[in-house]
Amino acid sequence: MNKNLKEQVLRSSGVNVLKCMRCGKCSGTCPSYDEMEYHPHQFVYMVEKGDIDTLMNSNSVYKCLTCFACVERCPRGVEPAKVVEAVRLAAVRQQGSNHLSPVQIPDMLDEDLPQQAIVTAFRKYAK
Amino acid sequence: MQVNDNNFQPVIVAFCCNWCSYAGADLSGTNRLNYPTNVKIIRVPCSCRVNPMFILRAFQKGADGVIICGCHPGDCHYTSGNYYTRRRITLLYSMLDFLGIERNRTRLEWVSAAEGAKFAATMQQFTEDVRKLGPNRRLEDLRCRKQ
Amino acid sequence: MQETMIKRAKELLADGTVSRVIGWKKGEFAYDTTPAVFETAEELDRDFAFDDFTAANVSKYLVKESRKEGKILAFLKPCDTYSFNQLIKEHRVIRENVYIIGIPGGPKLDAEKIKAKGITGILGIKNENYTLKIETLYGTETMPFYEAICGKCESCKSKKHVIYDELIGEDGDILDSNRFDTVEKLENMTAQERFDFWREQLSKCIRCNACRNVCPACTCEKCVFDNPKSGIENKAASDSFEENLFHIIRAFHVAGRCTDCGECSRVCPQNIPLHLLNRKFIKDINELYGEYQAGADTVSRSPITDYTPDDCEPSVVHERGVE
Amino acid sequence: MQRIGVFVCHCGTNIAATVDVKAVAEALSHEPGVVISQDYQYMCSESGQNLVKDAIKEHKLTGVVVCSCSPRMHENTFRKAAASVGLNPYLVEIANIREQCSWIHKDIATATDKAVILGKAAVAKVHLNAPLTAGESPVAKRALVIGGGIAGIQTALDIAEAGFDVDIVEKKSTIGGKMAQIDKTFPTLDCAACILTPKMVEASQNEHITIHSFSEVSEVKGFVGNFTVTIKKKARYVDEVKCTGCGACVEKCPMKKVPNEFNEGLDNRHAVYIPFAQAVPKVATIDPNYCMMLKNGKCGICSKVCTAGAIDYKQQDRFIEQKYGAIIVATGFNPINLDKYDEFAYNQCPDVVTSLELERLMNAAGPNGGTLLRPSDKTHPHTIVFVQCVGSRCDDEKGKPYCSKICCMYTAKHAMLIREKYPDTEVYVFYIDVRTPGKNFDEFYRRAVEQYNVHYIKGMVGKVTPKSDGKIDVQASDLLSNEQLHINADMVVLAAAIEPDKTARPLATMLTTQMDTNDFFTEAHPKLRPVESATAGIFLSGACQGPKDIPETVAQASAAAAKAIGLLVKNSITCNPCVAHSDELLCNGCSSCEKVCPYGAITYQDKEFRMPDRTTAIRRVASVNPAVCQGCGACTVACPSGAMDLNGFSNSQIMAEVDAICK
Amino acid sequence: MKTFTYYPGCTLRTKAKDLDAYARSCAEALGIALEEPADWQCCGGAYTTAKDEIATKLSAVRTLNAAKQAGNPLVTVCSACHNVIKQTNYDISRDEDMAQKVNNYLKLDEAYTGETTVYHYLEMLRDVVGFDNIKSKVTKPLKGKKIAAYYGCLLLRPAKILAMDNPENPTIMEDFIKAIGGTPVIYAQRNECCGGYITMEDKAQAVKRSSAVMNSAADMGADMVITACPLCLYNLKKNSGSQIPVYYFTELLAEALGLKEDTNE
Repeated sequence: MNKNLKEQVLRSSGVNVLKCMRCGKCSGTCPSYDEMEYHPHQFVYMVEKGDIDTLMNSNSVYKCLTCFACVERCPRGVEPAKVVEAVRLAAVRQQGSNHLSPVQIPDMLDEDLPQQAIVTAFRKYAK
Repeated sequence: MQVNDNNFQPVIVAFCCNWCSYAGADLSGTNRLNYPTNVKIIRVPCSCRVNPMFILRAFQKGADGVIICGCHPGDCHYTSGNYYTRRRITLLYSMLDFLGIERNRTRLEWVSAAEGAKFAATMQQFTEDVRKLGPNRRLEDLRCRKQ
Repeated sequence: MQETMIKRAKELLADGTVSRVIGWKKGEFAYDTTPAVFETAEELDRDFAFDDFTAANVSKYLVKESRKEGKILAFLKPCDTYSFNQLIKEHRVIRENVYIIGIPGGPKLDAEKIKAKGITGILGIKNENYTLKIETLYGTETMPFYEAICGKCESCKSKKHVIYDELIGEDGDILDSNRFDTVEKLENMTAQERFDFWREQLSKCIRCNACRNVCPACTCEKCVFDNPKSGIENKAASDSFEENLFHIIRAFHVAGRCTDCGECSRVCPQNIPLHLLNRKFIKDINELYGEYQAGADTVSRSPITDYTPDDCEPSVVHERGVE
Repeated sequence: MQRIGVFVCHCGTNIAATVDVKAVAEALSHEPGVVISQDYQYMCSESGQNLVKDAIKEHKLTGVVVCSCSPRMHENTFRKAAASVGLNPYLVEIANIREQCSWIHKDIATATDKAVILGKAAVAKVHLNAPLTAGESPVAKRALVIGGGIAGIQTALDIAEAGFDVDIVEKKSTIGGKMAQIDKTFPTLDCAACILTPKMVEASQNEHITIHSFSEVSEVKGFVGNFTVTIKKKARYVDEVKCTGCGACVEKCPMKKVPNEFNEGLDNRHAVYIPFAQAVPKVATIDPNYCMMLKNGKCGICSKVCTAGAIDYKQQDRFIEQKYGAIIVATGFNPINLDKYDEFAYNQCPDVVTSLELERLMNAAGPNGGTLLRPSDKTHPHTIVFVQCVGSRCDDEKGKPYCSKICCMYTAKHAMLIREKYPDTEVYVFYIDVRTPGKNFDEFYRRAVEQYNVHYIKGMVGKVTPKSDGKIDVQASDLLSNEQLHINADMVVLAAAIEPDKTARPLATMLTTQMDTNDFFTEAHPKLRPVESATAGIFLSGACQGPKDIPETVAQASAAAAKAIGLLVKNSITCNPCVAHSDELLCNGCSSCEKVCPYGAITYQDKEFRMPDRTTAIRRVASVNPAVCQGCGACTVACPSGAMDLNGFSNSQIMAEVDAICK
Repeated sequence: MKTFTYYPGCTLRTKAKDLDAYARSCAEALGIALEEPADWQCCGGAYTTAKDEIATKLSAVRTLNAAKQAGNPLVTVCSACHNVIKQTNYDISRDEDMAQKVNNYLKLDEAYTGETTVYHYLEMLRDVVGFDNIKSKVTKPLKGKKIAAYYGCLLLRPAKILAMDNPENPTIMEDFIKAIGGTPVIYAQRNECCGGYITMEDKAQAVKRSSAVMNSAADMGADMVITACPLCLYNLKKNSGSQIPVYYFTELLAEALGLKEDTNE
């Protein structure tokens, strides 16, 4: 249990994970569920337990689309997407932990790809 | 004039109606919700029992803040008592404001029997507000001051 | 005007319609015309006066007078009729025992304002085309009429009689008065300025009770301030808060009932603008609960004994004006 | 000279842990008039009470102050103790040093200081207490039950059984309520109609029971034992007495496209209707929103076919006034509106239904005659998904924060019934928790799983996608296998949260009873007085007080009846003596007090008075009817002269408390 | 004529010029003046919900403040920009701590605390212009066209903040389709994510998501799909493998208003 990290994630997300009643609706609604190793309800529960390193090291943090379906549908107002974002930020803010670097970009481009995708990806994956 | 004396302990009189707010105060006790000891509660059957005389009397005798709590409008045990309270107290508070008494020394809050948490939070906030204002600058007579 | 009134009063006495007349009589000086009851034609001829100094509101006397044997004739100025109506609403006067003749209102004069000009030894005062010719022991002085009128007449709210049995002269209209200007000015001051203003004013109070005794709304059988059982009785101030408590409670007790006749300030020997307290309540009532004029009728419910479920909360006080 | 005794309670450690009770007793012993000041471990215990009683006798006390828990807890206890040894009970005052002191403060020094001040205030008040004697007021021997569901019916039957007259006011055209719509009941699976309809008939035939169907309470005045209620009998355009319930009008009515509320809108009824075959009273009702005759005067067929001549297009709402001693609220519940839960596609897909709709779909008297068919295409569903907790246990503005309590059991029932009748149908239940506290309840749920192979999946449905082929894709989480499922379903059943009926809130205002934030009526005590409201004479029956299943509802209904009977058997009840009174010598007769009195307790008389100058004068003075006055005190503030004062909370008493606190 | 401050956003200047051009020509035809602020910056594409993120919110606040200075409401047409700006505006008006930090950075003459009203172009059409009004101005109605509105995630959620429509059963685009003469197609995936920026990280996932959306629309018989977001358009066109055409809603609006030829040159 990493107490400091847990506090940082709670503060940064502004989410009260204790409100979760473990219904799993977030995971029932998540469009990225199958791509994730840890699912939205697990994010909430593992942050509560303080098991944050595991989440930070998992590819799951980069699979969340921030589509807010879990936020909108959570019956307890827990906002799992904000927890995911806080964990992802905790990961990419570490020195040299950017998930996306500018040198990768040219290979990803095609003629129609909107700028929006690039700036959003950088905002999500890098610091 | 604001006095930021942290040691200042204001005297606060709270009038609570028997049916909602007094029960709400009891509930905040039952739930062990803390609020400052400065608050002393006087039980009245209904907020409409609170005569402006009582409020002025409190200020006369040294109170630094007066708060009245009653049932939410529409929920009065006596149907309409708190509606009269609302008019009377609005006018009285407006008059006290007109006379230069700080607005935060007087308050009217609706607290139901179920709102123990609201009662405690209200009392905490009110005490804090009054504490910030410092001791009540009473409506004293200038002639007395000169002597 | 005075002659017409005396003539009509004598007629009503003679035909038995009334047994007494309430009006004003001449005083020792030219400016101290005071309310009086007359029972005979002789008394009327000798003492009855109606001049520029008949500002006093006689309606309060009718609380007692209307309960006596026989009917009484009352001469009421427009502002006085509001007070009388309000007393009817509160069952304080017996309407059937009063014969009301509506008479024209002011502006009336305030002797204090003449004296304030340094004019002393007054023997007689004449109004010539709105210039006052003042005969004094030391010769004749002049001053503009409007500089000497009563405070209450400066912001006259109505020239209309709201109740009467007959009229002498013509009825007027409800005026668009500026009576809330001073209240508004005070409201726009800072809390400290208001505090200082009222400290200054209320500290002058000598608790002579003139304001209460003259007030047509203060007709309690026994005033709480005179009643040892009330818990707030106090003839002499026990502490420096006392006078304030008296004036606030008094204003609150007449809130929704005060017709804004202005008698309290007129009679105050210390010139405290007490009417501003009453007007503050009237202004708040008008703004928060809708326009209401006490005494305009005899049936409507006073706003303070009324409510609507969606009345404003007291926090409205915090949202208005200046802290 | 007053002789006052002060008694400081430790309440075990509840008070003594944070308040130095000995110091409080010692401090108060120096207050004027105090002749004895003691502390004791449990003042409310018998020996504690004896301590008080002995002191009253020994010291000839004229006033008692008990520093203890809230007066809402034990004021009566100590008043009775005082009365038992001859001290007027209203000479006892309580200083609340537990709920409003020891329990909320942590620092012993400041808490003790506060307790002393609260004690001083009580001593100051008791100095001015006057002995009061409670008056009596008569009890009207008739009860009113508001709501004619199973709760209201049971309460009415029990009260009638005791021999008292009782009226049921039901807003719908028949009694029966929600239970009449239900197919089978858990955990016994017996037919709801078979056990309900005999009770409905019994109610209609009981000589003590009057049923006002299609009626509403429009005004309530008075107080316990003495309520005056105005009942609005809504125009049904059919003479209830003449109508035989033959149904000829219904058959011939040409307006056939009216959504049938009884079947939750799953089929249609006529503009003139009898909700169901066993309706009580079995009387037709014309729906003015659809009747052509009432809308534009063109039709009149029902009137022509009615041999009893019962149709009356000119009928108006009628108002009747009745006196009651007790009122029982049984306004029941409704499922919530699911507009905010469109991730479940309730508004887009007819095959997504609520559980109550499913009851009708499965009921023999329902739209499909008891065969479970999909509403969209009337085909037999092979895969059905149940979703639990739709709108229950929510912490957002869409749903309700509470557990609706009945859903777990009725869902198990539905699942079981479907599997029993249609073994080829797969049933999935998505649950968060399965809550089955109740006799034979968990066994019932286990049977659904073990005997009927219902698939219970711990998880929640996230998205329901209706498809063009009529199938429904249900996307959900399975938390135990940690996977996201897609079930290709034919029907989805949503266990919608239940909420109090919308008429409850305005009714509570009329009755001056309290409600919680969810609009459930608040009971007088959550544990010890569960069927009484805090307002004397108003009792609570069934789901209006909180979610309940049928057995619990019936239990509470009978309990409420017992409480009401306890009131009705009395010939009179003791009045609260803490009422207003007017000092005639001070009264101006100005009517201010009369205007603010909510009970009309104040009247005026012209009385003759001797004046100080030995003359007599007639004055108009107020007097208060102590049986009608409820003691709110509104009049006391309206009175400028201070003539009007309140027993037990007089101006001088309250000011004495203010002085003691501010000193 | 009502004036709005108009924020096009980066993509409308490059890959989504059509979206921009049609938005401008239609606004003019509908009596709305769009004023672009002098120098705007990219909004960042996604709102960072983290409470300790300040720098990523500055550009949105600059835009909001530009509208406040101009005294206009702010309108955006790209769903992503709209989402970022509206969420920023919501938070800055409620989160005092954040407002203070942001204002400390920006050093504006007067602190910005959420005074600007933010509209999406669709909201402007519904609430300011009025769909009935549009209907009356349509010269070439899209009669017989079965059009599926694609909301995606950004336009509706979080519903409490965007306050645009019912997030689970929206009607604004369907009403728009009716106004331009088309027939709306309701399908369940219209408010589910297209995959968004994941196309950079995980093509397969983007393919999966956008296929799900397009299949759902096709299943319900759509002739075409409309969207307000360039990234959605990209995913639905490029990654879904579907043959159903995808348009910006502004393009159809321009077509219905008879403006398409003028702007397409």
